[in-house]
Amino acid sequence: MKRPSLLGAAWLVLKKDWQIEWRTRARLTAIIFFSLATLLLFSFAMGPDIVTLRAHAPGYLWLGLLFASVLSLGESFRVEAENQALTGLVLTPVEPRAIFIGKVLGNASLLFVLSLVLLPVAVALYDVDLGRDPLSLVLVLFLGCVGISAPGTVYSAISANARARDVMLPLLLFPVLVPLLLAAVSATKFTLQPDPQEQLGSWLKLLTAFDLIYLSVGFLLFPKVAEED
Amino acid sequence: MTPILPLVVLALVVAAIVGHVAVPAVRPWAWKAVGALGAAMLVSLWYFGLYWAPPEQFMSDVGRILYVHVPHVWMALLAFTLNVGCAVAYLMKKSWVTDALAESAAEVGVYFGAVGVMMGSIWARPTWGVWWDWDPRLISTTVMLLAYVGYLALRSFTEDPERRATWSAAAAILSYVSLPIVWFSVRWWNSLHQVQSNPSTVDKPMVAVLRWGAVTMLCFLFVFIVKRYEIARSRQTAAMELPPLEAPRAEVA
Amino acid sequence: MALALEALDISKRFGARWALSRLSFTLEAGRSLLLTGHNGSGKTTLLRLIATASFPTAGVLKVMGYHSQDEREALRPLVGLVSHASFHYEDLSAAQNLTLTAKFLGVEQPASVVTGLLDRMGLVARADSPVRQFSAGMRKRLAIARLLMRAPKVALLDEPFGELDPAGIAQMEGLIQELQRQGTSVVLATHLVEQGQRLTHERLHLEGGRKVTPV
Amino acid sequence: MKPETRNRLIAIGALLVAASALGWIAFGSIGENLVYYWKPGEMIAQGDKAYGATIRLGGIVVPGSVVWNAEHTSLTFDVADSHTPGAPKVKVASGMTPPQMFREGIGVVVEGTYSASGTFTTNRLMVNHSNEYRAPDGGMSGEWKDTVSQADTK
Repeated sequence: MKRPSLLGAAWLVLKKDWQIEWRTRARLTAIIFFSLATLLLFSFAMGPDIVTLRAHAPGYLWLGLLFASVLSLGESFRVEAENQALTGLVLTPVEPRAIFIGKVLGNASLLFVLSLVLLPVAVALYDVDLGRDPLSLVLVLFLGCVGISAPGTVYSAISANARARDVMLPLLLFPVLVPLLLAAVSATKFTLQPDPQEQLGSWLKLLTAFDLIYLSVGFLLFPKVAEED
Repeated sequence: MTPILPLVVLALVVAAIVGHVAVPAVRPWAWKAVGALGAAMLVSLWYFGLYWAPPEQFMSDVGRILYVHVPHVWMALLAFTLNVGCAVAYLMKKSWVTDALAESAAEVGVYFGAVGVMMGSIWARPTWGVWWDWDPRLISTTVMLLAYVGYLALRSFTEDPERRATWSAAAAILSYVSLPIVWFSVRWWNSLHQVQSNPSTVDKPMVAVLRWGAVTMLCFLFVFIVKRYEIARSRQTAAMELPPLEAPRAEVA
Repeated sequence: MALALEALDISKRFGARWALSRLSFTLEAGRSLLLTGHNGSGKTTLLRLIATASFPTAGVLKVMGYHSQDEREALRPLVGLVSHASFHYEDLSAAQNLTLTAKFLGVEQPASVVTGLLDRMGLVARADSPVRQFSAGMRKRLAIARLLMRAPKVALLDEPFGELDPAGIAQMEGLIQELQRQGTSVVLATHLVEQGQRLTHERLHLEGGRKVTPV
Repeated sequence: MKPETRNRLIAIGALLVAASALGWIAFGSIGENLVYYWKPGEMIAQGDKAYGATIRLGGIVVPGSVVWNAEHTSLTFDVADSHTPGAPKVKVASGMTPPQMFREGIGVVVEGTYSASGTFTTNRLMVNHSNEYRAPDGGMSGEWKDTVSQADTK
């Protein structure tokens, strides 16, 4: 019997999350409609001024994603808490760090799909121009989704077993994500609007650095919270 | 020299707290002595800050809030650094001492930080014309406070002591790691608002009073943390004692 | 003779309550243990400690000679737990759940192993239905299939007879005896004392988290 | 390799990644790019490229150019490259109440758009309010330093 390596096990965890998602499709559908509603609410709240809407579109887009991510992260660990499946994985045994990598990628991929779905909606509601630099835009979205998922996975593993879990997750997660959001909003802005001073590259580097920090710290911390003492 | 100074102060605070915790003989009186010193320094700080120091050239008397506002935020930063140190120590080797110290440091840090931000807001009103502004320092300090409020909420919502200790240690590390990132990122996001002051950009008498204020607050920081630590320990020990070897009679019957 | 279990003054606290208090006992490898006691007496907690799902607050627990906390990575492949929490993903089918475990364990030819186990536990007809639609008895069968795949040295069974039909109970007894023939130490927690004593060598009775002599 | 050694190596590796990324943010050159701004002369030299896009403009508020509207809620002023008379300058219209430190001769950075009509419209005005705390008779009373360039070098 040859046990899978760290990355092999992570791949199995990721595939398992995709399988669950594919079988129910409930989570993706729910968060798509939730974030659609959020984006619509922003446009209602801001009124019909299309110039303001277009200028603030990156912010609304990321807030929509952030709110949806709380639901999606919570659900991702509700699945693991049901029947104590996460404990089952740890006892199989699967290395907790492999679970972390797999769960982060699973959550990030779901958010990334969501963000791609939201792009045409942003065109319709806020009249943004996607054609300017689509590749960089997709890269920004991807880096941002990974950045939300890395601390999100640690915190939702904690809050899935805590009292008042629905309050705990955003309370813990949002402050930590502030810098990532600032960077993601700015980077998105410069892919949707002209960027004569060429700031996009720096924001992308910054997003990459944030992702690296969150991923490595989460990687170190997750084993501590995944196992009961 | 400036970059090392906070570390030296941190080391002194840690040494003082460890000494207070470790040496039973000093426990009854040391905190009282430091508290009395702090109170005396506070009284003289009123004199130095309000009369002795010159008014600031543009903000006149309003600028005097500097002498309490800045030390408060410094103390918050010190306390949070102590907190993360304890969190790392706890994860490396479990100990109820570091857990209790982490809890008290975080709570005292939130107190100092909240008061510091409030004073900053009061200062902002006459100088900037608004209570609140998109300022890197305001945003980063507030985000820091929110992160630690979340930390304290997590602690109070978790009943099992082991889980509470482990989970909150993880939350403490993530919050602390995000601090420098928040600080740098909001700086760039709003950019160029201001650069850090250092002794060469502040007049000498003002530096002196500021340092006086910082030492005053250090005394209070020490007393608060030490007393809060004792409370945390006494709450723990009730739960920490092992059950008796033989079952109490009522339990068997 | 090597020891399968060695508990040295172990205690486990949840919040302010002691679920297990100052427990010491040993079990020789290959022998089986019956765990009895009322609801809330600490049986499940003890099984979870042995399975390394949780660790003692105080004291040392050794399973197959390994320290349950410090050497848990080496220990985990050797123990298997069938508990109230079935460890299954509700939205995956029975076959998917087992295949997942098989792949994590590195079983060769997982597909045929899984089919064989499902057949043995009488679940082949429902292999592709999600676990969410399973009855309690079917879940238990699936959990046992998972245990058999792991081929543990120490098998921990928490109320294995509950929720099973008479045929299932007979099969369960057969499986326990088969495990014992393979040299596995079975720790059996059940309220059915007579049935349990027939299947095991020793008995540990818990009351309020303490080891007591059964009355 | 023993599993414990391997685990420890992985952990140290992750720690190194985190530390170097943090160092990259703190001491790398990413940040300096992000506080980048054009001086009026540079912006004018860009020609059409500068029109319509959100850009940052930094310079000195030209003394005597500050004009408030009747309600004192918006203002226009000129921003010049430097204190030198005749330096390139741009008219800025701000819809934001400026910070109290705002005054003639001070360094400012504004974020907004430049239009072909020659007016820079901004809703974000940042005064380079200095990090200095001085008594009124202290070294630099009355005379403003070029704080923009000072912050730039920081």
